[in-house]
Amino acid sequence: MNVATSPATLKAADFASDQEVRWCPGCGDYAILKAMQKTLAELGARPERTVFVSGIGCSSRFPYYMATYGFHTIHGRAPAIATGVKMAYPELDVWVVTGDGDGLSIGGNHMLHVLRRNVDLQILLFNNEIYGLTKGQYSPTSRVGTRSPSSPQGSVEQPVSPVQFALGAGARFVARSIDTQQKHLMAVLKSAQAHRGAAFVEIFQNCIVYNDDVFAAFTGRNEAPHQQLFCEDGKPLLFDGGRKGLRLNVPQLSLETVTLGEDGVGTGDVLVHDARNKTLASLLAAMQPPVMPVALGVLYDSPAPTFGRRADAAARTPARAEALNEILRRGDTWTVTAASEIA
Amino acid sequence: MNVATSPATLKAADFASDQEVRWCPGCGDYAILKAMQKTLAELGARPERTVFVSGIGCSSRFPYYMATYGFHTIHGRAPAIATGVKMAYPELDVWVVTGDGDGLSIGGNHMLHVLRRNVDLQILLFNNEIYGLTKGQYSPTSRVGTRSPSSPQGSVEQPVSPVQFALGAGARFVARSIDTQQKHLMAVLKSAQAHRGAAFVEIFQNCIVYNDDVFAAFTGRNEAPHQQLFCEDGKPLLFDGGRKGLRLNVPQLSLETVTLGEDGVGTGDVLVHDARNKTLASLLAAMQPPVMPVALGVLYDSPAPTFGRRADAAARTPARAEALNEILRRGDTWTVTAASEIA
Amino acid sequence: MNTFSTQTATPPEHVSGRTQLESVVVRFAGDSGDGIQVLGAKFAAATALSGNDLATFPDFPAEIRAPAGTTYGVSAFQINFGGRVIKTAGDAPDVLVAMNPAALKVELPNLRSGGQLLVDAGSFSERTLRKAGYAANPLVDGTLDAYRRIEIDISAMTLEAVKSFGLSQKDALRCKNMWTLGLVYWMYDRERDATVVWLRRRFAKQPDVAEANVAALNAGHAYGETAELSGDLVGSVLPPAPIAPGLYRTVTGSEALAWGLMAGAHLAGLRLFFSSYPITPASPILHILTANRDAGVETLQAEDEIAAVCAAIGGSYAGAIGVTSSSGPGIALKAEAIGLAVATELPLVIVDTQRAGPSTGMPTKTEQSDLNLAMFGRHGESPVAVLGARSPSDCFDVAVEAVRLATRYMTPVMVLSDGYIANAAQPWNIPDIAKLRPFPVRFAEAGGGGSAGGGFLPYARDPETGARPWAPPGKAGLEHRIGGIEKGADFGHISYDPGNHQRMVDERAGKIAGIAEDIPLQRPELGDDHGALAVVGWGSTYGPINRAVDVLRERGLDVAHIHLRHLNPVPANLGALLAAYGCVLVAEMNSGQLAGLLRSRYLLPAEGLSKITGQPFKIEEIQRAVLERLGESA
Amino acid sequence: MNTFSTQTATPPEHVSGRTQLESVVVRFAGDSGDGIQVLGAKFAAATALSGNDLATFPDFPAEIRAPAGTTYGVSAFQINFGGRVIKTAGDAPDVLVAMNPAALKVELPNLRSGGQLLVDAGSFSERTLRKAGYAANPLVDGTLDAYRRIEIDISAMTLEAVKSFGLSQKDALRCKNMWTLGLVYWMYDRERDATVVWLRRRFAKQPDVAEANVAALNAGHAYGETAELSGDLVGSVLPPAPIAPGLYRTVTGSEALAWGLMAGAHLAGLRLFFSSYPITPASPILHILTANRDAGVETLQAEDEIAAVCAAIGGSYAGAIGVTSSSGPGIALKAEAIGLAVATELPLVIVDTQRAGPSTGMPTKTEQSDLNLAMFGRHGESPVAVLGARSPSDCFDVAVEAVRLATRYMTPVMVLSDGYIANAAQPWNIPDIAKLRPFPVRFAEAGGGGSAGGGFLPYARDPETGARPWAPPGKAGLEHRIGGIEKGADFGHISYDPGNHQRMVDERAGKIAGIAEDIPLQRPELGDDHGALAVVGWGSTYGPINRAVDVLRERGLDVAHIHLRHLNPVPANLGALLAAYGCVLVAEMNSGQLAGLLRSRYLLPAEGLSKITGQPFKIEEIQRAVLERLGESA
Ligand SMILES: Cc1ncc(C[n+]2csc(CCOP(=O)(O)OP(=O)(O)O)c2C)c(N)n1
Ligand SMILES: Cc1ncc(C[n+]2csc(CCOP(=O)(O)OP(=O)(O)O)c2C)c(N)n1
Ligand code: SF4
Ligand code: SF4
Ligand SMILES: [Mg+2]
Ligand SMILES: [Mg+2]
Repeated sequence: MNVATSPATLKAADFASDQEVRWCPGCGDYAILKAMQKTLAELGARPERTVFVSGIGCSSRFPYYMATYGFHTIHGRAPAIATGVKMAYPELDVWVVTGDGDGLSIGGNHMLHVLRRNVDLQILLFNNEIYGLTKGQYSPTSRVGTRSPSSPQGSVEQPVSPVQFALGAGARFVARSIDTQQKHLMAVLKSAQAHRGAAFVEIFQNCIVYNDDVFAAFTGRNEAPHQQLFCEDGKPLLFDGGRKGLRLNVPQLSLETVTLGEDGVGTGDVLVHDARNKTLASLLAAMQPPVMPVALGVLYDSPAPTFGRRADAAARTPARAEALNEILRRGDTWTVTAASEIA
Repeated sequence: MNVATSPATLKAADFASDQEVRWCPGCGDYAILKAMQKTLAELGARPERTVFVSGIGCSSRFPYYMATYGFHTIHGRAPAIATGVKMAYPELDVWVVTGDGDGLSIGGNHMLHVLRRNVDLQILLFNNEIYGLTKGQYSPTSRVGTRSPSSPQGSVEQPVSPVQFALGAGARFVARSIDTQQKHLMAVLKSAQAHRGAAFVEIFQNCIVYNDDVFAAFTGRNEAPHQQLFCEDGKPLLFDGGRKGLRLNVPQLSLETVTLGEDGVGTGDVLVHDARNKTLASLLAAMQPPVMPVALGVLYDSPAPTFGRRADAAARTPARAEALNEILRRGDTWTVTAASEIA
Repeated sequence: MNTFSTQTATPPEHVSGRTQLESVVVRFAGDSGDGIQVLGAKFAAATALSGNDLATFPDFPAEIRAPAGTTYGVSAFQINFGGRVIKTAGDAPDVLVAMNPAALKVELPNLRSGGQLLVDAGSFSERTLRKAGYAANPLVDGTLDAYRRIEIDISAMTLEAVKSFGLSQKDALRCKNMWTLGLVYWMYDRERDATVVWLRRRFAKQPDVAEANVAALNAGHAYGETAELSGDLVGSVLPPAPIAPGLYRTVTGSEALAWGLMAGAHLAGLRLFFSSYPITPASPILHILTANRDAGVETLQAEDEIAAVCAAIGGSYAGAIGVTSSSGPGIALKAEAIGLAVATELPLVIVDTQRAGPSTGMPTKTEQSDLNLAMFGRHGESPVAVLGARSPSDCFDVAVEAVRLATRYMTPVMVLSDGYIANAAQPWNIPDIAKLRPFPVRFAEAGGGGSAGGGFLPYARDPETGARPWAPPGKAGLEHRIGGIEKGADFGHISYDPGNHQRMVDERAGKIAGIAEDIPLQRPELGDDHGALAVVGWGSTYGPINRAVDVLRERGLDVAHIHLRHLNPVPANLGALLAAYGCVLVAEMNSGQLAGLLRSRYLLPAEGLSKITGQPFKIEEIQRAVLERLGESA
Repeated sequence: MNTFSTQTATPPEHVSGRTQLESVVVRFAGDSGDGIQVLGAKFAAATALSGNDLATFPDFPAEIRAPAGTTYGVSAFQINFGGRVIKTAGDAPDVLVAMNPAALKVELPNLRSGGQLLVDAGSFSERTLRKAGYAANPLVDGTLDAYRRIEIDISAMTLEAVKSFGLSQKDALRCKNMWTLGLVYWMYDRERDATVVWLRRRFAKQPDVAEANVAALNAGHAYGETAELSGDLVGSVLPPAPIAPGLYRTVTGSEALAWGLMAGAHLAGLRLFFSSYPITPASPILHILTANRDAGVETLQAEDEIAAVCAAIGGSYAGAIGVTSSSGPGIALKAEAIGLAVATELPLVIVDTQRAGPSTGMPTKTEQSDLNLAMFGRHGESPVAVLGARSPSDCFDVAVEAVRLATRYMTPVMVLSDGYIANAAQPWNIPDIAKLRPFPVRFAEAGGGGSAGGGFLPYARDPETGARPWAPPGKAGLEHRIGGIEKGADFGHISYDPGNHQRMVDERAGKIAGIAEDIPLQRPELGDDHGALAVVGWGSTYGPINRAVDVLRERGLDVAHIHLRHLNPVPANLGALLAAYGCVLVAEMNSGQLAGLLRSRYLLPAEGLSKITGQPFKIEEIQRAVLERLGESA
């Protein structure tokens, strides 16, 4: 929507670029794209102030389909490039789109440091537990036993958990959602955008071609209700339509599920979510089906000073000649007069 | 000690190479070197089976001073190179020596993945919270406000905690010790060596030139007793000569210190260390003086299958010609006879 | 010359029976989902079995699975086969098989005018035409008048053929490629048996799918035999090509390269440690070697390219032959670590399957633009050996040579392949590994050569090769420390001595230069060792250059073809050889990188013939360039 | 010629008063802990103030703080100053000041025979001699007979001078360097005032330390005036050098480069975004710019070199001038990302402060071996502009030019400095920034040049420069997407079209080549534009080459000096110019990298004069090489 001015209110469609979307039919990325376009519209975001920075991967094609500014960079480096964009132009709203390979394999170091520094970005990691673009090799998030062209007998590497990694790296905002659950995803995207500092969002994304239904254990029509727990700050940690909840097992220092009404368990026994408690966030992040439900929503949100938003506007405006002249003349100087010249 | 055979029992001195040690006088690295040489001697290690792989940094000069095999590689890559060494030759006892810059700045990604894969290595991170070799810039572990050539007004970046990062990355063994506390350091090095899989050890190391006394708050003669807590599996988490201990604050889901005898607190109220409990490890890792003591010793030790130790010896011996001929002839083949030749 | 190469669109009078052809270029094109690559691969296999020589060129779309019917979703497979030795996949196709409008739209421009066109008319609808960007239907608006075309509703025919198996419409249509294959088999008189066997093995778990495909295959074949067809469709027999006797298979460059590395390790008496990070078009080498982990191979899918090369260096340090593999972007990332292998003088093989750059460029397209990177892409003075592979099967020999040089000279060796030969297939006379010349590695021994008074000298050089001893951990008495800091000669301790640095720099350079004495002198592939003009090439341009020079020589022109395998160092006689030609034309899929090296080294006015489109050279492009230089008319 | 340069060891007869010298080379050497670098820097400052021209060469040890008294812990500082324009820090010192046995051991070989030696006899003990590796005491065993030496127990003198301030023995001895400075000030008749002011500022927090140092300085000076000394010690006055009038300061290459980047950003009307990862010897640029974050500069100490260059690219994308800086190992790591800047055509400046390689090499030693890396160290066809700085002060002008080219041509520009000029200091005629020619950047405007019917064309090129429009985020109507995949001309959408790829490759190359029209023609620094021999150089070899050619021309030889600032592209007339000399000798601290480029480009038999020892060329080495070529005797 390249018009010379940006109308006050824009519709989701106004955030769609003129480029034909080229993901495989049925790819979870389509749903995320739609959710993002609707979210920006509802947030009243301005396309000229919004930038999407991505690495390389199917997921990283994302910026081409947004009618905002976009930078499809190189594999794994989006967090570093986005850090430069944000530091040089803090007023921009910068979104990083990456994948489990882009963000946690080759890009793991930049992910660690962008979170540690708490640069004010939204970082969306599309986790399909596979290298999609390169035709389906297992990734650092693939579970043990994943059969792929590079693991014909099944992968043997212990996968990393994106949210646990983010917490270990010092992230101050960690959330999780699912590609096709538009309402929930949009809510998560909005809280991420509202958070000042690095907001890390893991989105479970189905790769229909190379890793179809890998999340079925908790996204399946039948499983979903029993296997998804939505965390809301200040609300009890309930799931399964409120029938079940989480309780702290003090001696084990672990979480356990309880059924309300059964052997005297009441709402009072159920843990209440505290988005500022990192220990709770870690415990929620570690839950895995079928034993425990998958924790979705904002697991952790504890703002801290952000990086790169310079208080002094000095660095924000080009230097004046006087300032530079002054700097060059600090310290010992001396004057040579024509007298001291020799023919 | 280049002799053609390796005597049954070796003394610490036998693990010292003929090279003059070139750290600054008073550097904490000397103490770690001594502790390592004594540890290997006490373990009855064999120099020809022992390899030290390091990156670049003052700490990474370590291999030159050991009379074992040694590889001083490039900045940040020691974990990756050591992974190749171990995979190609699993019988070797491989130690990685790195620094807070080498291992967590440029080398963060390899550190993440070597821990996630659980390669059977001992990884020693000498944390002096500074870039020593390059003359003292702040590092990813430098606390906020660190003045250095690259942060004249004091650093503003939120530091990363090596042990919390390691836990987030999926490490199965995480320990911590102090350069000059030889007895404790040696005990930690021994447990690390005993652990099968990646053993991550953070060693607080004093850089006398660029970051002197940065750990004084808990290593100082007076502070040490009150500010150091030694974790031992199965033992109560006591410190300050047993006068104080740790208790779980259930509502806060956090740790708090209690004084035995005061308002009815008895030994029974003190948490007992469970090295297999990751949540407890995270809580211990997060403790910081002066509010809480620093947790030392083995915070977490929960073995899991290691990577790269192939069951089948097949990959361990060069391929036979027959095997290769068979592989080349799989699938469709056809024979061209002299008949089908054309002059 | 054959009936297909007539320049007129008017069909020749009908000939009953089949005509004899020397060679034919057929291009199959359709939707990514149409199974074009399988169709092509099977036809190639059957064609090879029939005794023809052949070369193939799979042309993938960039997207994994572009929406059906889009032009950017078109997948193509070209094959050139015939009764003579085939060097390339051919220039313009003689026959185009288009499975949908998009395929026709994209591929028609490549078809020879007067060429033959086989289209699935059933796939042409209002909707699919629009998707392909056709305003009007090309089947009716005269667009195709310049071609001899056959329109068959292959979709309907296929559905009809398989309806008894009760597949879903979607699955049933998946058999279109087999129906088409059956028809093409009939056109060129191919055997179906191997394909039937393969189908039943492939779909062992879904017998009905297997049988449906078999039925489609047979139906397509039957259609050819029975249907009332214009003479144009009548296929042709091609005599077997003059091929050396032996056991053959088809092989892609990726397969040959992976197997060559395994063979090289075997000949050196070493285990192979292969470490890589996936990237197009290099990934298949990782896949193939991983599938062979039970044959002296250990593989690691590293977290990134830097870790991949570092792990490989660690593998070499520990006594295996460390190998890493990638394409341009990943090779660039390995530069610093390769420098470590140069400084520590450890063996290492780096395989670069080149693709179109710069940056991400065009990952599925081919190019030769990493030669300078291989030569100079490291800081400091860090020479390495560089080899280039000319064809799919040549990848095997080059990989073996790479392992030989890396272990004999204790140096990194860069192997340059590219996306074209990596995916292309070729018949290959399978070697007997037991008959290849071994080059066993001797590790350092305590008190052995590299020792002085008990002390081990990790940098004492072999007087003949200039290589330092290789002493993996494990041996008592050889404990030593190495690293990337400059080392004193012999003992290898850290040294900042000016004279020592100069000496070590010179010795590292001399070691690589010395390889020139250990490789064959350069001989022309075609033509005399002197003459009017020599076309010089390296890597995958071998086919088009060789064919072009062949044709030109048939026309009586004094042209030679010189093709380099060893790019650093080059054969000792290269300068003298090149000086013996009136004109030296260097054909490369880059801006003239080899030309620049030759000019610098020999002060020889080598001219570059450059093509940077992501596509291989056409024979005809090289011919034209040569004719221009010789002042002849095409 | 001066009394110091006599070739005999026998002292000249005593002359009362001071002799006139043209130039003197003094080398200070001592333990890392002795404060040698401060001593040298202060003497340089005072010397500059006296009106002499000068050049310095700080020679750091590799270790941070090697154990006291070890040879590898020796720190040295050399200064060449005099009454003529000084181009280098000099070859062999005329005067050596050795603060301990280790310093004597390491540095004595450099001292001219007959040169003057000043040693702290107080530092010579059984223990320190052993530490330095002396079997016998050189002060007594005749080792020093070939030199005119003065032995003073500087340690004792210093302790005596400061005892009233009650410092610890350790702190008191720290004043040795000031005592020595005082003595040397007296030798060359320098003013102490500025130093006293500096000491009091430096130790503001420890007044007694400040005063102790002042006392030591004065005591050393007094010693010179009063003590009974052999005439040899009697210093000498040097007349002021013929220097253009103006306001001066001493500047190191690192300072000049950092300030030049700031000035360049100012002239472009941009903010400077600098992102780097520490590495020797490049770190000072990061330190200096970080200290100036209040002057239009934003800096980031990145987690590694890849992040550093990527953040800089992000900064440029967002509308600042992005700059990154490193040395060889780090520059190699940036290769892939630089390719992204090439493909997306964003301005970027990459500063490579070269050091001795390969791999970790010798971090504190200098070299010019990254030229090939700068030219060719990326995958694919990815040309960038390359500049070389010749001296500390030249770093300023080169940095300004780098920003000009990067922004005007929307391209990465590689700036080559090295460890020698980065640390060396030189008097500098401070420019008035307000008087420099600005080159303001014009960002794209909605509906402006780059637009077609409302739609913005991010790849529509400026007809004059070939640059694409720069459209940082923030402007409505210019929203667009860029990336590393090949882009269609004009709209910049992803394109796999063969013709488009060839076009974009050609346009990117043409844009860089076109810079040749925008830079001055090449002129010789010395000599005529034709002649018997031209010594060609680039970067920090400027000093020794220029001085050598100067001397040779005084001897009447027809030699010229040509020094390149623009290495890619080179000035348009370079080929013709070089062709006008009988012999072209390219002096480089590498294996002949520029020589290779010139040979390839011009088919010109350029000869390389190569030195790869980690040390700068000596004037005399270049003279000898030229004389050999001209068949003259030295
Ligand atoms: C430097 C470099 N290395 C490797 C590649 C090849 N490559 C492209 S995307 C990718 C992984 C993609 O996986 P992920 O990040 O999970 O994205 P997805 O495709 O699954 O969405 C790889 C290995 C590359 N383009 N560049
Ligand atoms: C690729 C590369 N980048 C940067 C450097 C410079 N460098 C060497 S060591 C180092 C950091 C050292 O810090 P740390 O790892 O904490 O080790 P320490 O010296 O503190 O023991 C740096 C930045 C290098 N040698 N190579
Ligand atoms: S390969 Fe998977 S992730 Fe990539 S576009 Fe297709 S479905 Fe989506
Ligand atoms: S700089 Fe610091 S860490 Fe390095 S050797 Fe000196 S004291 Fe140790
Ligand atoms: Mg993925
Ligand atoms: Mg450190």
